[in-house]
Amino acid sequence: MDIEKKDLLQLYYYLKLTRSLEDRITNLYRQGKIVGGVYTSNGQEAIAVGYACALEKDDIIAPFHRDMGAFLVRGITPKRVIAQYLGKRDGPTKGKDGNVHVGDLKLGVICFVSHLADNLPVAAGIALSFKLRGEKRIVATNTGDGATSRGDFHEALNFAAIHKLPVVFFCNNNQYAYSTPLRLQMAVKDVAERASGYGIPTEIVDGNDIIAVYKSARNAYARAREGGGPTFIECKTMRMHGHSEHDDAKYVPKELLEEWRARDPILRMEKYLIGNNLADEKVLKEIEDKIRIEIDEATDFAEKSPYPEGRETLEGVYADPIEEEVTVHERGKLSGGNITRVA
Amino acid sequence: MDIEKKDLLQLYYYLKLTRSLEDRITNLYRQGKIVGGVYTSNGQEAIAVGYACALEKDDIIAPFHRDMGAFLVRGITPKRVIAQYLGKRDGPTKGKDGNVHVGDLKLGVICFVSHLADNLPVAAGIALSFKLRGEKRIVATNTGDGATSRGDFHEALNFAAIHKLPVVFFCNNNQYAYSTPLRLQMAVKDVAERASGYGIPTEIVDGNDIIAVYKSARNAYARAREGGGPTFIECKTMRMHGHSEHDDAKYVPKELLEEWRARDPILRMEKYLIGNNLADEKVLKEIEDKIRIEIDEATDFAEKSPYPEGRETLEGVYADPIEEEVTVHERGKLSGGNITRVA
Amino acid sequence: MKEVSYLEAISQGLRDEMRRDKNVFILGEDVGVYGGAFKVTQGFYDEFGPERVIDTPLAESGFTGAAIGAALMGMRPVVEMQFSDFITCAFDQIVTMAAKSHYRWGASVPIVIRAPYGGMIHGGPFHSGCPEGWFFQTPGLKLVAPSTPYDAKGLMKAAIRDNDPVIYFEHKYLYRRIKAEIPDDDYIVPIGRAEIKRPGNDISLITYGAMVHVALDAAKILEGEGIDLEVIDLRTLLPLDKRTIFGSAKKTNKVIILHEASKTGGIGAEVSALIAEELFDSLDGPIVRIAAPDTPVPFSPPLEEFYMPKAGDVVSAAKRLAAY
Amino acid sequence: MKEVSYLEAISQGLRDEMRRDKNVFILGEDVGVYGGAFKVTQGFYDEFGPERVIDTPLAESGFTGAAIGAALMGMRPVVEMQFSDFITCAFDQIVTMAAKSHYRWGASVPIVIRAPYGGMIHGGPFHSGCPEGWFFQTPGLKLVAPSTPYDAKGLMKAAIRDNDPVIYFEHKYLYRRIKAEIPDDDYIVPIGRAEIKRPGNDISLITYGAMVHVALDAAKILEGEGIDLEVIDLRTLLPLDKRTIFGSAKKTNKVIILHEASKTGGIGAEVSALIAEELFDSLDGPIVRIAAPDTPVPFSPPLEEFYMPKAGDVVSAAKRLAAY
Ligand SMILES: Cc1ncc(C[n+]2csc(CCOP(=O)(O)OP(=O)(O)O)c2C)c(N)n1
Ligand SMILES: Cc1ncc(C[n+]2csc(CCOP(=O)(O)OP(=O)(O)O)c2C)c(N)n1
Ligand SMILES: [Mg+2]
Ligand SMILES: [Mg+2]
Repeated sequence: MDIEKKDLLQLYYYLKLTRSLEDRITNLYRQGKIVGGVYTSNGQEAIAVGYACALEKDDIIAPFHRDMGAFLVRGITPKRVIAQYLGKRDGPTKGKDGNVHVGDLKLGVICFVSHLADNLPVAAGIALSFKLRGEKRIVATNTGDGATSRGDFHEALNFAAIHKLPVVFFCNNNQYAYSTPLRLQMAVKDVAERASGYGIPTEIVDGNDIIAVYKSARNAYARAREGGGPTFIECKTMRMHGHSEHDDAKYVPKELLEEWRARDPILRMEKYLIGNNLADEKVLKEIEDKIRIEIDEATDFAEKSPYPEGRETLEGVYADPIEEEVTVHERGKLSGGNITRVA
Repeated sequence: MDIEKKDLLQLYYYLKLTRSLEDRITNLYRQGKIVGGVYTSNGQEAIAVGYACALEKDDIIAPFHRDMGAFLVRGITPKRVIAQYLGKRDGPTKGKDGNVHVGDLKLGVICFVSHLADNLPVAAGIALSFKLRGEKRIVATNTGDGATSRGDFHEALNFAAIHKLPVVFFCNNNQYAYSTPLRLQMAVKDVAERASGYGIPTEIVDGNDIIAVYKSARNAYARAREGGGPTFIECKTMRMHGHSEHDDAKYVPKELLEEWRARDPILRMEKYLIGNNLADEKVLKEIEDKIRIEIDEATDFAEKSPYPEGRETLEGVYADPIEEEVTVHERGKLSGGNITRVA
Repeated sequence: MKEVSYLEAISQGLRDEMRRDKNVFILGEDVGVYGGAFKVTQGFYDEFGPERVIDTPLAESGFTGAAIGAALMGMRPVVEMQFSDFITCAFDQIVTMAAKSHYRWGASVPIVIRAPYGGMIHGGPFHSGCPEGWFFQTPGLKLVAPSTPYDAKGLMKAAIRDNDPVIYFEHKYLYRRIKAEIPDDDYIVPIGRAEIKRPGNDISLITYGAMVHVALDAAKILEGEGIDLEVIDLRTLLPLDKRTIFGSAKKTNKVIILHEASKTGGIGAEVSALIAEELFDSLDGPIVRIAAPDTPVPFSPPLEEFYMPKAGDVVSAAKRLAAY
Repeated sequence: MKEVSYLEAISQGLRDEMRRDKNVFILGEDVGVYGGAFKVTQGFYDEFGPERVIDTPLAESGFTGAAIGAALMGMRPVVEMQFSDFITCAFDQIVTMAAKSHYRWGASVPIVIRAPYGGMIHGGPFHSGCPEGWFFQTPGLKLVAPSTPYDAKGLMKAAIRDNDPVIYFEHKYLYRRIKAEIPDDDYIVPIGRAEIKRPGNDISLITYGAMVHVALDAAKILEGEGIDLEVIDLRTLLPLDKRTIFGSAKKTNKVIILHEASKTGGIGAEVSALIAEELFDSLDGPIVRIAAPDTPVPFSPPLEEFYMPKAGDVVSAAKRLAAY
């Protein structure tokens, strides 16, 4: 599969945008401006950007908490992301929820819930709806290595496998679940081994190689779209920051970080672009500049965005709220009298 | 591994006892004497009897609803079983629970809850306690094919694998979960494939061959006892009755039943014993007669056993009930006043 | 108008909606070829095919989550719990994923979860439960619990058309024990509306589910004693129909609440608290609750009999209260 | 006596019990090397080793079930939920397996589940919840919720020594915000006993958790208004200490119930209903409930601020009630 130059540059753009946006958010966090915690995908951006760029417009993502790149690719703007992190009304959840709990149905982004792996059965159900309606759409969903230990992972993959649903399960294997290393999460070497137990084809890719991620995604999507059923794609990577920005991650061996720093997905993509004459320093500089402006503007926008007002707390619990007063009762007479008891 | 004659005869005895007891319960059900539903292990007795006979006295079982044979082997008498089915006070749950929800800690039998697969994490935890205390005891737990689709299956096997716990997971694969055939439960051929995803050694045995079940169990137990960790043993069999006795199981193809009827575990064991000169018709007849008397007596006992009294409903909710009145308050003075607020 | 059982009324509501709206589909254990453990979906598989009547693996969290996903895409899935007791296995998906979705990001989750519940069928601790209380402190959910064939059909249709997640508690004891003539045609019983099943002037009895019939029995006995019981069937448990509850309590000034679920933390506590807070000045006597004791549901007939609230309990409570 | 924070008091209770009884062990996510998300178990891994401080996989149902199994064998496991919100994933094991065990077959399940709960930490809908209400209608469970360092340590010890499953709700907001001198030595706060945190004569305010401090603030303000508030800290939510509740209500004849959890179906409803049923004749005014509104916990500061019950709410309710 050949990837066109413009697509490669797009991959690069989103990698950079993701890194820069999250760096900005981390900065704002250090300045005490962020509400709550900050979870970044630093060093792992290639996974989210790669799988999201490989999708079609009508497809859906059911992401997890290290998928900033996928939000951006789907069209959730840096403005809205920062507004969300600041608890402002212009965030996708209008201040009701925070940080990476970003969702927008019009953009095909399912809003992540904290409860890890809960998104997987939901993704399977979305895929089921496509199958039932005969639509050629697919779902991409992502999860951490740790979250694959949850029962919902099992129930979702099994269901998707039985019904050959058009869903592709990604796993961001960044080797830690908070402080817990892989060997305390599972007794197998690769998360992918878990998926084989469902009869789902699996693949293991270098999650820091965006081109590899993108290609694997394209293949799996094509198969899913044609009725070939789900695929599980394990993307090996490394969490380069703490679990969230308050965590210094002392429990991670320094050498491991060093090893992976050398494999940074952005540096790698830059080398690739330059090495293959697809871009030069100037082009990359232009992209960087453009992104800096975009993020400055977004920060500005978000900081100026109003907070929701206290009373908005009460809004939106129900899609169909029940009016306190009714005008017409549904029936003139009582049903109590007409009942026959059989036993 | 050679099995001694007396052990082989014991296996046969429990096979017969299980079949006869369940047949009696089915009869009582048809006479309208049973409270609630009846679930039998008809045609599948070799699994429960086999795995239970292979255990040591101090081991524990965390059984499921087709494990009558294991109850009996552990020493839960036919008297108590029938009393349980009749809702009598002499049942192991004193009428609080019914049918196969039989448990007795002194006999090492964990009381089954209806929620399928819930017993699996519990079994893992029991094994964990043995490991923590350095006891050479093990746990055997059993589950249906259908129940392996539940998240608790996944979470339990994974936990057991990580900590190399002394637990052996059996699966009674009787090809149906209520009316649902295997192909709607999973997209793999063998349930055992699921277990490999956890790094647990698996084995597939003919669940209607009690000698095979017994031998596999012995091997797995020995390994577990020596710190070798869990094993998953899939026992292929067929559910010969309906899901419960009210179910005519029209959804099961006749040929499938015929095929498996020919493989009945009891007939097979009889042939084996006679063919190897371990018993003759007379010995078998003696066993049968002994069992008939035992079950007649048990039926009689259970029918005469008193019901619990209504007020017993209120007993035993808590192990440590809270007395309504206290004499000494734990402290003379109030703590409200001494508190410092930091923020 | 044809006389149908409570169970047939549920089926009818479900079948009608599936015919009316191709987005409606069913999933659960043994709902297809077998027609469901209680045969509510009997014949559905033949009529609507395996794509709209899906036999799931034994995995309540998984298939509830799948229903939520499909609902987010505009489908209207109806999930069957084989027994409502097993809904504990799907608890997380319901309260985490479905209930909070619209509040958080404006995405509605129009699922219906059918939950066959309740006792007196000798089901023991795991097949007799009344789990409605576990879901009651969950803003974003709606809970309904019909007591008659009319309401069963009308609430099923309303639940399926509603854009919020609805748990539909259908009482197993009533399935084949209650019949009534109900309209063949399309009608709904709106969610959020209680109904006065028997008007009365002396005491308001507020209840739902199978206990409605226990209350009506008690009302008949009390007639003989000169006590005129008003029987209110909540029908919708969440959100509660305060208007009907308050209207009745204001009229009679005396309230009994009756439910089959165990007493502590039951829905009756909320009904009582609402009245004690907002209608204190109208009250002429204590707010009485009649409920099962705080134990699991026991199996053996004498225990279960003891456990269940009975018409006699209502009668004696009403007499005591009338004396106030 | 040393001044320790609420969090240190929890740790102390836990550590003491682990030293005292080798059957006590801890399991949960990141409780080992990391010392827990809130550092409650900091240093435990070094002192007790990986066998007694177990970092589990991310699988709440699995490790809760494992704890139950170990408890059945006589161990005394303490399970940490990283945030109490995630307890929904273990709901089934808790209510199905643990809560009903002793009733059904006499096998006790001495587990403690630590559930860091509550808001005002900008945690949003999934890190701020008060899930106690979801477990309240579950006979066989015990629920405790300390509000002070003294109670935190004493209830932890009592919970670990108790033979029933106990959910220990520790309020995250209090962790480092409340300090008090507490005894170094061994003491317990018995399960099932409320405490009057401030005696008063005019109105009984019944509450628990972080709201105890809100109530004490309100009491101070009300002193200036000549209203003498009695503040009762439930400490144990299940089973409720009726004796203390009733004793106070009988004295003051006026009751306010305050909790952080959303109003409908909260524990306050049960407290109110108990009083409305058993002490009606003693009441001089409506039973008032102050609680969060019926919504998920919102994230943004102005929303969360609006959401949380405040001392001002208590003050105005108390003034209205005093006028009765
Ligand atoms: C059900 C559940 N339990 C616990 C948590 C708390 N928690 C948040 S992130 C995390 C670790 C996740 O690890 P992993 O799945 O590998 O994702 P990563 O953060 O490493 O990308 C934990 C334990 C949660 N969010 N959900
Ligand atoms: C969690 C849960 N969901 C549903 C049920 C209802 N149910 C009881 S037995 C059964 C089928 C079980 O199939 P399997 O595990 O294969 O065991 P088998 O009965 O075939 O031996 C079902 C669905 C249950 N008991 N528990
Ligand atoms: Mg990870
Ligand atoms: Mg089966």
